[in-house]
Amino acid sequence: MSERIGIVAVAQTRYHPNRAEVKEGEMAYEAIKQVLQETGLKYVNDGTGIDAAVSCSQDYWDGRTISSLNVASFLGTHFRSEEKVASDGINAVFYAMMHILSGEHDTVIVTTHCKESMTSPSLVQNHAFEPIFMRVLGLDFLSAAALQATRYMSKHKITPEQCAKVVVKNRGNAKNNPYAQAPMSLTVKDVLNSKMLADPIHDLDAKPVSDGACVMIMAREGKAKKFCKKPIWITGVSNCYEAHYLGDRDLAECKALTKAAKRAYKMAGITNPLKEIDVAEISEKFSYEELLWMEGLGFCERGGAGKVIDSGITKMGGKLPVNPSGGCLSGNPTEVAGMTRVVEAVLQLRNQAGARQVPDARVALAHGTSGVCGQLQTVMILSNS
Amino acid sequence: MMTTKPAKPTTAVIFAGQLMLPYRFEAGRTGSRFLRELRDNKKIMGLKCTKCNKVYVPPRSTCKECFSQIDKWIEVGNEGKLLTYTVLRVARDAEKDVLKKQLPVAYGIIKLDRADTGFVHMLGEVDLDKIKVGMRVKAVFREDERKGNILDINYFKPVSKARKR
Amino acid sequence: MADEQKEEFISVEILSKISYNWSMGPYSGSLFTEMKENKKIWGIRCPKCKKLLFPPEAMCGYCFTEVKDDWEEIGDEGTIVQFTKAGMPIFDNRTGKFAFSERPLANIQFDKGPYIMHWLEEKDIEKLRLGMRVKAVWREQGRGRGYEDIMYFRIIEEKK
Amino acid sequence: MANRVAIVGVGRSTQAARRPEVNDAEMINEAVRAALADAQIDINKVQAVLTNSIDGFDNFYLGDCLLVDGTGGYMKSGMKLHTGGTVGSTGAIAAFNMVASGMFDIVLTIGHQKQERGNSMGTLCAAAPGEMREFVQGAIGAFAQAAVQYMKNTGAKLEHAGMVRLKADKNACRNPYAHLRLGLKSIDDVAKSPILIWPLRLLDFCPQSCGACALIVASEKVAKKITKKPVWVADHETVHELQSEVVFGGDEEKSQQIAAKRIYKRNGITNPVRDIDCFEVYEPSSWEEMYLYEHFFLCEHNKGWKMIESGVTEIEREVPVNPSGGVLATNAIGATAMLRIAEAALQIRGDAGEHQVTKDVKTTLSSGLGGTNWTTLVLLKRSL
Repeated sequence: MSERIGIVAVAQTRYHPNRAEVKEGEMAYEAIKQVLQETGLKYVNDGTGIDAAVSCSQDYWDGRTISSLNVASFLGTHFRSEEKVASDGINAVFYAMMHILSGEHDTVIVTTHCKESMTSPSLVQNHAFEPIFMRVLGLDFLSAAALQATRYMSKHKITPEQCAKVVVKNRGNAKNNPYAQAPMSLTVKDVLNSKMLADPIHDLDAKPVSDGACVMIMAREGKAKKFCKKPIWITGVSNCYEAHYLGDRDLAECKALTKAAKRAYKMAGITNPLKEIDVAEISEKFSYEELLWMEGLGFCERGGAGKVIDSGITKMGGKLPVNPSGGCLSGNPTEVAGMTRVVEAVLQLRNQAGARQVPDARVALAHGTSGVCGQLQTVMILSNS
Repeated sequence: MMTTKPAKPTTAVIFAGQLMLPYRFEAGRTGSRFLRELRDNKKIMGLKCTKCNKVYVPPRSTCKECFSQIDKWIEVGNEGKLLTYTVLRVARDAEKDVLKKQLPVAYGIIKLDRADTGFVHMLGEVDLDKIKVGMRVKAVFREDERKGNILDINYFKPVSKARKR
Repeated sequence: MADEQKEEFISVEILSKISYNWSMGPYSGSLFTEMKENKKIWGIRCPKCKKLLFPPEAMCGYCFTEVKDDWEEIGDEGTIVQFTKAGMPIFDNRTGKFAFSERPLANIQFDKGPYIMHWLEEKDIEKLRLGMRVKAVWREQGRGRGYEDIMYFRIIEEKK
Repeated sequence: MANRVAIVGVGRSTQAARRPEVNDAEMINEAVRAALADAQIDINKVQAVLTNSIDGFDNFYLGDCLLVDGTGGYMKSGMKLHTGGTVGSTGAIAAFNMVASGMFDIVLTIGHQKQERGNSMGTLCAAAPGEMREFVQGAIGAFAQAAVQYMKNTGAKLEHAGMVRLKADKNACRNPYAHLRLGLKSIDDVAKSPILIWPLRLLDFCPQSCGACALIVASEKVAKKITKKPVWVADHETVHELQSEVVFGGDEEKSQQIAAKRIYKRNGITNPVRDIDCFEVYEPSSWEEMYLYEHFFLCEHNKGWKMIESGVTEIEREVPVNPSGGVLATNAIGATAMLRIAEAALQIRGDAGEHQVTKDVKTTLSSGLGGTNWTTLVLLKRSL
C-alpha cells in the first residue's frame, strides 16, 4: 500500500428484532448522524469534508430495485458520487479503502443497512441459489448451513456440545454490549434443548432475525489524523470466492477463507495469528461457523476448533477473545454483519468498547462472509498504531 | 382548532405489499442435455474435464479448477454415497413456497459413483433417525410426467444392505 | 451441427413472490395517518434551503440538512405538468400480471410546489392539456394506504 | 489517479434477444474468454473479479457468488457492484479504482444481464418505493415525457428521432456484437414502427437484450508488459442525483452537465468536439441522444436535433457518436454501460473492425445512465 487508510469514526444502531417504526434510510441515519456529529464533517465538494459515499445493501432485502435509493438522502449523494457494493458490508469497507487509495477521493462515508424483519429471510435467501439445480429444491441459508454443519461435524468429530459452547460464550458476551440484540445467560443444555430447526442446528445455534445498520468514515492518512485523534488503520485485507454449487466443495473445509486470511496476514505482516492478534470478530451466523471459520483463519489446525472452544482461550480474558460483541449469534442482519465486525474491531482498538473491552487490544481481526455457506470470505486486519 | 402539524404516529405505520414477478431460467445447451437425460432416460450424466480428470454433476461447461471448456459426457450412475444430510423440521418459506413438500424434508449431498462432485438433492423412503453420512443411496425417479427438471428425481433412498452384498 | 435446429433447450419457470412490510417511518407515517383520517396532505420545510419536502423526510437530500418540525399543509389542488396514457398493458410487479389502466397518469404540481404522480379521472386524453387545474378525489373511507387513499385527480377548471 | 491504469482486454458475448443455449454463467464466460484472449493472458493472472448486474432482472440475490462458475472468480478476490443502469460503468470504474489503489495488478470486471429472464418493466417500476408503485409506468413513460418536452422546447420533430435511430442501425449493421441489426433504409422505416407511448415508437427505444461484457484492467507495469496497445484511463466521474419531479427534460442543470463540466475541467477540455475524438453514450431512446449532445456540450443548448440533422455524428464524420450502434441497438442492462467503455477502448486501439470510425481516435468519452438520472463518465486516451 502506498499510503495508510484510516477509519476516522464508526457508529451502529442497536440491533433489534423489528424496527417497524422506521424506514430503512431513517434507521441508517441513526448511525450516520452519530459519525457526522462526532467528526463535524459535512457533505461538501471543497475537500474539507466527506467527498463520496459507498453504500451497501441488497435489493431483495429492501424489496426495491436499486436499494441505495433508500439511503441516498442521508449520504449526501445529490450531484455527488455514490457507489453501492452488493455484498457483505465488510466488502464495502474494502472497496472504500481502494477507492481512497486510488486517489479518487480523500474521505468516504460507508454505510450498510438491512431490515430482515420486513420480509421473509428464507425466500430472499432462496434467491441466492443457482436456480435450476438448487433453488427449486427450496433451499435457504438454514438448510444449506445444516448440510455444511453435518459434514463438518462428522468429518472432524465436532460435537453439538462444542457448537453450543460458542452460543453460550457469544450470547453471554453480548450482555456487555449495549448494541447487541439478544444477550442471554445460557447453558450448553439450554442450547441443545432448544428446538431442532434442521439437524444438527438448533434454534439457539442460529442467529435471530435482526434489523440494523452501521456506518464509518474513512480517510487517507494525512486527513485521518486531522479528523480524529485515534484513527484505526487497515493493515491487511483480502477476500476470496469458493465454488457456488454445494456439491463442488468439501463443506468441512473452507479453502476460500484460508486463502483470504493468508493474503490479509501477509499484507499485515502477521505470521502467527493466534499470537499476534489481540481480538477477533468473526461472522458466525450459525454456531458451527465460528469453529469452522477459526480453522480457516489459521487459529488452529484443521478440525482443531472443537478443542479451541473447549480450552476457553476464545472467551473474554482468554488468549484470543473471539466475538466480545456477542457476534452475529446475538443478532446482526445478514450483509450488515461483516461490517459490524469491523465497527466492533475499531471500538476495541480505540479502547471504547466499554464492558466488552479486551485490555490493551492493538491488533484486531474482522471477518465477514457472503453467499451460501460462506462462499465469499473476507478478512480484515486492523491496528491502532 | 386548526392543527399546525400532524400528530406523530403512535404505532408503526406499515405499507404491506409484495414483489411478484415470473422468471424463466434457461438451462443452456449443457444443462438442457442433462435434464433431457433425466427426463427421457432416467440417467444422471456428468461432464468430465479430461485435463483435471474430474467429473462434474450437474455438468458445468467450464472446469472450475483449470478453466478449460469441457464437453466429455459420462453417465455417472444412479447410486452413490451420502456425503452429508440434514432433516429440515421447521417450516421455512423457501421450502413451503418453492419445493412445496410436507415436513420434515431430508436434504442430502450424494457423491454418485462415477462423479467427483456431490449432487444436492433430497432423501426419501428412509428412517429419519437412521440417516448416516457414508450410507449408500440411489435415485428414485418420478414415474409419471417427468418434466426435464431436477425434481424428475423424487429423492434418493437407501440401498438395502441385502442388495449391496 | 446438423440437428442444431432441433435441439431442445429446457428452462425452468419460477414465480418470484416475496412479501414486504415497508415501514413508512415517522414522517411518511404521519402523512399517511393524516391522509387517512383527515384527507390532508403535508410536507415538511427544509430549514436551510426552504424546499418543501414531499414526501416528508428526516433529511433534506438536496442541501444535506436535517429537518426540524416545520410541517406545512400542502392542500390537494394543483396543475398538470405532464401526463401520459399507456397504449398497452403495463406489467404490475405487485400482482405479477399485466394490467391495462384506463386512466392517464399525470405528474401534478401542487400549488405549494411539490409534485405527485397520480391518476386522472378524465380518461380521454384528447380532453387533457398541460396546465389544467386538478383536485384530489379522496376515498370516502381512508385505508391508510397513503397515496392510494386518493382515487384520482379531477379537473376543476382550466388555467387561463 | 494515484497509479496509472489501462484497459488491456475487451470481451463481448453474443448479444441477442434470447440466449436459450447458454445459462447466465456460460454467457458471461463467453465475454470473459474473449477478454482473456484479447489480453493474451490466462485466468490465473487475474487477481480479482467484479461481477456486476441488477438483481431484479437476474432474479438473483448475490449474483456474483452464484455465477462464479462462469466468471472465473473461483479462489480469487472480488465483489459485486450494483448501482442502476450505470452498473456496467460503476463496475468498470471500481476495477479502475482497485488497480489504481496499487492493491491489484490485474482485475477482471464483468457486466451482464439476461433480459429474456423476466419482465424488465416490472423490475424497473420496483425502483419506486412500495407505497408509490401504483403510480409508475417505468422508464418508457419518463422517456416519452422527455421526448414531448424536447419537441416543445427545441422545435425538433419526430423525424429527428428517426435520424438518430437510422444512424444507430447503420452503425449496428457494421458491428457483429450488436443485437438489433435491422438494415433500416430511411427514416420512413422508423416511422412505421408502432407507438409505445406517444411520441416514443418501438424503434425509438432500446431493446431488451441478453449479453455480457468483460474488461481486463491492469496496472501500468503489467499493461506495458502484456500489450502494445494499452488504453489508458485518463479520468472518470460519477454523479448521482436525487429523484426529481421532472425526471427527464427540463432546463436546469442535471447530473449530465455537472459530470461533464467536472471531467472537462480536470482534463483541460475546453472544446469537447475538438478535444474528444469519439463518443459512446448511453442513449435509452433516440431523443436522449439529442439531449446528450447538448448535455455534454457538443452543441449549443436546444440544438441537438440540428447536430443529428447535419450528420456530423456519423461514423465517418468529425464527431462520431455511438459507432457501435449504441444502446438503441443493444441493451443487456448490466452490460450496457460497460459496453460503452469497451467500444470506446476498441476505437482508440483501432480494433473496432467494420465500425471503426474514420478519423484517428486518441481520446474518447463514454457515458452511463441509470437510477434517478445518474451519470457516469469515463475518459480514455491512447497515451497519457
